Amino acid sequence: MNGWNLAAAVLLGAGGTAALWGVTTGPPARRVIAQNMTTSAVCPALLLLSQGYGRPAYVDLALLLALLGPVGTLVFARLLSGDLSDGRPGAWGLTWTAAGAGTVVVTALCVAVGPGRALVKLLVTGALLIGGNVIASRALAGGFRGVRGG
Amino acid sequence: MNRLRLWLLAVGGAGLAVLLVAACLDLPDFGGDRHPYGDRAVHASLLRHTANTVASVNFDQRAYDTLGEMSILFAAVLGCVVLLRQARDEHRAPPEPAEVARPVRRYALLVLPVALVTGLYVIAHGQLSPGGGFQGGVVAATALHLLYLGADYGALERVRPLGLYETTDALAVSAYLVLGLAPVLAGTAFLANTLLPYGTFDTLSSGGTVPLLNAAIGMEVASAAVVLLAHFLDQAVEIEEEHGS
Amino acid sequence: MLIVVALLLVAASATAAVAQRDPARQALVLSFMGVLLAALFTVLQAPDVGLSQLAVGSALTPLLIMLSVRKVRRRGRAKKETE
Amino acid sequence: MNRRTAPRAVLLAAGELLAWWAALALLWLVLITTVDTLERIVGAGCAAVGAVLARAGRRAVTWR
Repeated sequence: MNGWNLAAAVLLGAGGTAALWGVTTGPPARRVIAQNMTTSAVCPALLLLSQGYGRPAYVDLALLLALLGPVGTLVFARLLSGDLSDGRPGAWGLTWTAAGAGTVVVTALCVAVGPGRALVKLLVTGALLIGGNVIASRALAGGFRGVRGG
Repeated sequence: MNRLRLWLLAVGGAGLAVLLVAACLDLPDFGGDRHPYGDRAVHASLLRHTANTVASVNFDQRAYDTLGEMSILFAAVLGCVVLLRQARDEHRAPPEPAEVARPVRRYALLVLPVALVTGLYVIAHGQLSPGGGFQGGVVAATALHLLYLGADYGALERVRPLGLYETTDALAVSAYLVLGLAPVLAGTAFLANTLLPYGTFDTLSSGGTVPLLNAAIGMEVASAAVVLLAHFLDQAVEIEEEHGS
Repeated sequence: MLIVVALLLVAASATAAVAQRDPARQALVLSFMGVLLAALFTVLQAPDVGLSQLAVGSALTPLLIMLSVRKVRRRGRAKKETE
Repeated sequence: MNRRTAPRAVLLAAGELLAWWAALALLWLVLITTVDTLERIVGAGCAAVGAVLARAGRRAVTWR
């Protein structure tokens, strides 16, 4: 096991356990925030795994998760908006921490990959991941307040 | 009666457990270095210039199984369409427009085309990298529904002519069948990958019929998912039961 | 070790998903499990399966479940109003 | 849309489509590993589909 895989294991273990704890306990608002954090824990782990196994094709998995993970959170934010309205607003400290962790991972991988097409792909994935998480947090913090029936 | 049912369940479960344990004891060890089937599959896929062995197994060596899976999806969606249709005692209320926060709406509009192109990329490169028709089709169908999440159901309905997707679904299934029948007309077996040149390894045109079958499956899955979600959305948002009936 | 971590998380979340009573909360745990399952498939060197799981489990399945939940809840509300 | 504003509207629509097409074609070029002619053709086609849908989606949301 090399350093990349070790980092992925730590990220997956720590982030996954914390997210599992959050997603199974507490009020709905907290559960949805934990669901959102799942994406920001697993997606960098997938990027690290791709580097650790030396298979650039595995980056596709992280790219798809960065695209679809926030969409899944938007589903919950929209269709549970009634249950979320009395909860606390989105956890911005946690969101920016996750964004920072994602930035660190993507930067480290960019340095390891070196200039080229793979670097731009990594940057696209990172931008989608961080942007998606911030927007999903915004949606949880009352982004669907005006939604009634539709 | 209830007790009898429980006993029947217990006996059946115990029998299944015994069989599963017996089968597990006979399995080769986890992570061993002997893979008789894997070696042959990789060999066959390299012979046909398909870089992704899984795609070669799905769309070349076991293309007939994929035909079965595709028919299952087709039949399941057809069943859902029949079950979720608008009944006589129900009426349609036009969906209410929703006020979604501006950053969320902009994100949805921005990511929609990006996700769609990524889905098409996954479909087109099924024979080269992980992915294929099913994965890419689901991603492309999900991309379309960002319009519902980021705006309202009315917006989604404006860009989603449902009849077109139903037709595409059926056409894609027929395309798969035609691609399977073409080798029969040429004198070989159903779905045999012998008609097209195998191309250069690790390029878009490699693998003979694998990319074409991938594209057919991608079209089928994307339109099937759109049709399925359309009927779920109709039921959840638009269709209401008549009051007082 | 990667396999153990991913496997434990998937097993724990699957158990938790069964233990929840409310379908909406089950859907939340299920979507978590879907993403972790994709990671497990990647660790087991099956990225194709992982990609399928990711595509279906992260957005499509939650959307289907939540739409059904919404329909059932709305129907319950409509019944209460007419009574 | 009346006759006098029509050319301007057409120009704006073409510009929007072209901008989306260029951005999505660039995205395609980033995603792939080996570039050849077929890859460029398929990428251009997929980017065109994406551009048309991007414009349709934006109009569906703002058009009331």
